[in-house]
This record gives sequence, structure tokens and C-alpha cells, in this order.
Amino acid sequence: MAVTVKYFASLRETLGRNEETIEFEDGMRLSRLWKKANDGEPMPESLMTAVNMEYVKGDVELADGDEVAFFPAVTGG
Amino acid sequence: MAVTVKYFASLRETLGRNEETIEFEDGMRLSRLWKKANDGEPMPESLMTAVNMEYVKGDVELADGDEVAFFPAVTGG
Amino acid sequence: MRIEIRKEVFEPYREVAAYQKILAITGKAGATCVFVGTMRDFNEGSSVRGMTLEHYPGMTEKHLHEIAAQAGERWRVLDCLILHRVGEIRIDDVIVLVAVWSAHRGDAMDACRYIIEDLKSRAPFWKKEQLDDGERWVESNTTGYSEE
Amino acid sequence: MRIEIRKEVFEPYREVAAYQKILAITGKAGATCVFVGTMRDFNEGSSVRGMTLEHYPGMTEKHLHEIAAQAGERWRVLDCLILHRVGEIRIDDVIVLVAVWSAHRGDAMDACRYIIEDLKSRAPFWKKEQLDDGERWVESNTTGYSEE
Repeated sequence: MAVTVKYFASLRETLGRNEETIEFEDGMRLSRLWKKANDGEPMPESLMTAVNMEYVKGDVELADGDEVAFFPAVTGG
Repeated sequence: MAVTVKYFASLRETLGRNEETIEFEDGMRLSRLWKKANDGEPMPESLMTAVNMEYVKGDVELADGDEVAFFPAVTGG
Repeated sequence: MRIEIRKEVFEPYREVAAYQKILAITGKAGATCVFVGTMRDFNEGSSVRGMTLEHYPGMTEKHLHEIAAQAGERWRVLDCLILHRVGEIRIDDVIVLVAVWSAHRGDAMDACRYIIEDLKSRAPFWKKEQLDDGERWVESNTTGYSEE
Repeated sequence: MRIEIRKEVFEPYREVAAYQKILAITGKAGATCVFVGTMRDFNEGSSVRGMTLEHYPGMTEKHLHEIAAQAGERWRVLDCLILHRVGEIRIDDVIVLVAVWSAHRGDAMDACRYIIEDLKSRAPFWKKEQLDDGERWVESNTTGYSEE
């Protein structure tokens, strides 16, 4: 199984990448995905998270093919 | 002494006049002005009143040369 | 600040764009809130064909200037434009335009709302509607919301 | 309803007037509320020269449609138009336009306010400002009011 992970704005610049594919076995949750993608670092609490372009709250379980996005506070308008 | 009296909208139509000059001695108040101008009828409570183009509340005293206006609830915009 | 009573039809968005061009607020006005009130073909359950808008020349302009000044005391306002029709109004004619420029959105939106609410409840204008079966003076403005 | 992300500069009042022409709401829309957000030359105490607006293609549009739908559930809305710039923004460029058409003013103004507040706090856009001495990501939007 695999998910696409996207990073935006200052987070994208800090991490130095904007998109990647992460493969995993069953039972992958958001916080573990972050750690797997970021050398075991815990997920910063201030980040906003979306799965399949919908905001999610909490440590939701992911499914094969999901598009996951991590980004800082939004500042549009 | 004299004041100019103006009537607007439905009130103007009901009374059949839009402007008149009322002469008086000293000490004329709004309610007495209305009666003098309207055959002794008491002033309807729902009317809005302005003196010199400023809203007034209560039975204010009038001065020579004042412009007094009586009109129903406003409905602009 | 520009406040005008208009006897002729006007195109509100052209007015806002044209007025903004003469304002020296480039880079300062982060927020503009515009309200446009338009003649509907229905009111209080009746079909309406048109209307006549009467005002109190002199006091109306004076009152609108006072409203605008009050809004400027309560919120940070860079400029404002108020245009209001009088005379014979047809369906879909613009009746009123209120535009407020501020640095920030809250100031612009609150001030615009304040001005239109005061204008509706206090500015000396009166509407007489032409219905299918005659005319009627509008007795009071509505709350501003659809009734379910 | 039209919701668009724009890479090019747009003239907001021309957009509102043009969009309104294609709406079949003649005589029904008594109230239109328009909010226009414009690039200021200052922010949080600094002089700003320009900025880059990033978004999340796909989710941004989806989220704006959801906001508009929510506004339509809470208030009586006839139609709405939301345009938002992305890419390189210069001083005085329009960043965002929100226009709401309703029968009555309260519905149009509340819905417009709701949409812009949600857009500011929830729609996935990010601003990076160019200052005199470098660049900075804007960390959060302001409350919408001038700070005394």
C-alpha cells in the first residue's frame, strides 16, 4: 500500500521537498506516516493536515491511494 | 415669529400639502405647532420629526425661522 | 468621501471603480466592502411593478454625511462612497450603493453594514410602490432577512 | 456559482458586473454584498514590496466550494462569485473577491462575511512576502481590524 504525501509553503521549504510517495503495510496512521517520512521526528502540533483534500483532526487511519497533505496555518485572502 | 413646516410621503398626501408657513407668538412647541397647523388634531405618535434637518425627540421649543418637518417612518435603501 | 442623491440610473460597479481611481490610497486600502441594493419585483407578498422614491432634499444629504462620519469614528475607514436613487425606479434599478475602504476587512465590513442599517432606518427616504392594482406607501423596512 | 483561482490580475468590479449579467435573477436579488481584498504595502509593522501566493491545487477549489455551500445552507443566497489570485502579486493587486447575491441585505452581508472569514482561516493559501531585506512567510492572518 502507498500514499502520496504533499507539503506546502514554509514546511515545503524547510523539508526541501513538495511531494513523495510513502509505502507501508496495513494500519498506517497519520502520525506514523509523518515519522516514517521524516526520519522519526514527531509531527509538529501546529501543522494542519488534510486527507484526500479534506481537513482531518486527530490521528486518522490511512488507506491505500490516499493523498495526504501537511501544511502550516493558512494565510489567504 | 414664524416657522416653515414640511410634510413628506404618505403624510403629505393625507394632508394634501407639502409646505406651509406658520406664524406664532413666543413659546411655541412642536405639539402645539402641529395642532395649530392641523385644526387642533393631536400629533400622531408614529410621526418622525426634524427641526432644521436634525431629528428631534420630545416636544422641543421652536425659534423664529426654524424649518420643521413631519414625516412617517423612513423606507430608503 | 462622496455622498450623492441621484435622479438617474447608475451602474454601481463602474461608480466604485471610477471613484477608487481618484482616491490617493494606493497600497493602503487592503479591504473594500460594497453593498448594492436593487429594486425587487416583490415585497411583502406582493408583486411590484416599480416605485417612486421621495426624499427630503437637504436633510437626506446631511443625514448621510452624519452616518458616514459616525462610521468613521467607530471604525478605521479610509474613504466611503454613498449613492442613492430618488424619483421613478424600475425593477432591477440600483437603489443604493455603499462602499467603504479600510486597511483591514473587519473595519470595512462593519462600517459598511452600519451605514446601510442606519440609512435604512433613519435616512429620510420614502418608497411608494406601484402594484398591479394600485399604489401603496411602504410602511417600514424589513429586518433585512428572508422570512421563512 | 463561480469559484476560480486566477494567475492573472483581474479588475474585481468588472468581474462582478459581468458575472451578474449572466445570472437569471432579474428582480429577485435585492441585495449584493461584495468584498474585495487588495495587496497592501505594509503588514505587521513592515513595509512590503510584493508577495507570492501559493495554494493547494484541487483542495483549494474544493474547500471554497464547500464554504460557499455552507453559506448557502445558513443564509438565503441566490448566487455567489469567489475569485482568488495566486502567483506573483504586486502592491494594489486584488487578491480576493467575494460577491453574494440575495433577496435581502442581511443574508447577502452575513454570507459574504462568513465566506471571507472562513476563506482567511481555512482555505489552503499561503503568502510569502517580499520585504526590503528579504522574504518571509506570513505566519497567520490578522483579526481583520486595525490595531490601535
